[in-house]
Amino acid sequence: MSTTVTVLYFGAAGEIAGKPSEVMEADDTDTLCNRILEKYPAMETVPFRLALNRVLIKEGSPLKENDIIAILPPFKGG
Amino acid sequence: MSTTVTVLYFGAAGEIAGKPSEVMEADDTDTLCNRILEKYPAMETVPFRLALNRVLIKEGSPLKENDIIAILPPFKGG
Amino acid sequence: MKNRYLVGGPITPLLISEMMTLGNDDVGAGAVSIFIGKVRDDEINGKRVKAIEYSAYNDMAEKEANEIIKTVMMAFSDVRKIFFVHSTGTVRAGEVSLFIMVTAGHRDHATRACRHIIEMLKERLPVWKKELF
Amino acid sequence: MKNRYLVGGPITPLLISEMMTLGNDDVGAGAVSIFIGKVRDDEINGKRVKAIEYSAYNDMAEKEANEIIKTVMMAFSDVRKIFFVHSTGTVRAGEVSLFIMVTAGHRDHATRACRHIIEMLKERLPVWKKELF
Repeated sequence: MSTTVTVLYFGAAGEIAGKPSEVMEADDTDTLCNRILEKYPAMETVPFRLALNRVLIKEGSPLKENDIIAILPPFKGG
Repeated sequence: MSTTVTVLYFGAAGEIAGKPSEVMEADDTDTLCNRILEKYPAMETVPFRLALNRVLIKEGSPLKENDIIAILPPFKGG
Repeated sequence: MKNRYLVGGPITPLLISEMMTLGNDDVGAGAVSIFIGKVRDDEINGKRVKAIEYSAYNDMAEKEANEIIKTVMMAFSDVRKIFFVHSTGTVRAGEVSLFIMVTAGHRDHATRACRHIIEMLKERLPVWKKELF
Repeated sequence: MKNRYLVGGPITPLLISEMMTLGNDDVGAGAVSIFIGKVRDDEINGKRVKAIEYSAYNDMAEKEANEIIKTVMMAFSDVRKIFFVHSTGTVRAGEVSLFIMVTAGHRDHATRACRHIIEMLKERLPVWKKELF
């Protein structure tokens, strides 16, 4: 019941988490997001999107062992 | 009654005239154009515009002594 | 993983010169459109920006960049070559953080594709910035 | 009369590099848009273009170029600097005959002004060409 995934924090999310990545446990992205927001309440102020294994996802998704979830604040390139 | 002006030929007009410029006599641009077309019948195939002292003109204009009239085929820069 | 689209620090005049020679041998390319993005010394809340620190999600950037190129090449059929690089790390005010070059047969697709790439990169390239004062 | 906007022969990489350093010290210019026009080796009536010979009405070109710059600066208020040069004389296929650079605070006016200048030059610069085969 505990799927282990790697969470990557970028931009403002990385500053709030105070680290670039960490390992967490969750069976789907909704559960994962809840845990992240619980652990880092300030993350609520960041309008982030998620990438699952480098692909932006628009809806909640189940997670597999060793999936990579990236927390992506609005892009600011250029 | 004979105003002396300098005529400059550019692009295809220069090739038809076989020279870059010449002195002609005319009191206005309409008369000048008639003379040019008479002298160089092939000029009829060139859709030229006129510049009077470096300024494009859209209507016929009287000419003063030493005016510079340029025969301008369609621009092809770039 | 090496990323062709990201470069550490500012994009130097030397690198720009080098990139501008790419595609030079293509005598069918009549138009080259280039965009250079530079760090501005903007004033934010009364403080002057000295530099911007860029970070990127490297792996995803590579994938997105490849897709952007594919999409733009399809949309603008006269385009012949597309190159771009974006800085990561610290780039000071006045220095270059983005370079885009598009070659095409004619001006229309060269200029429009170049502009479209700017917008696509802003929208899709996973890059973030932090102003340093 | 010396003409700032016309150069004899091709616009060399060296000249381009030099022009690209102009305005480099303007740390408020976040966007630079460049257009480079090159001679294509087009096939015309079964013959391949080897070079183009450009001629110009120098005095008028200077005046028109000044007016184009004034007009574009007024239309695009974010534009900070405009530079361009056009070749006269012989430019071979693959060589550069037109270079335009626009700096602006932001990308929108930089790219649009650059494109507008291309069109204005084509429309208003008294330059002619003759293909050499």
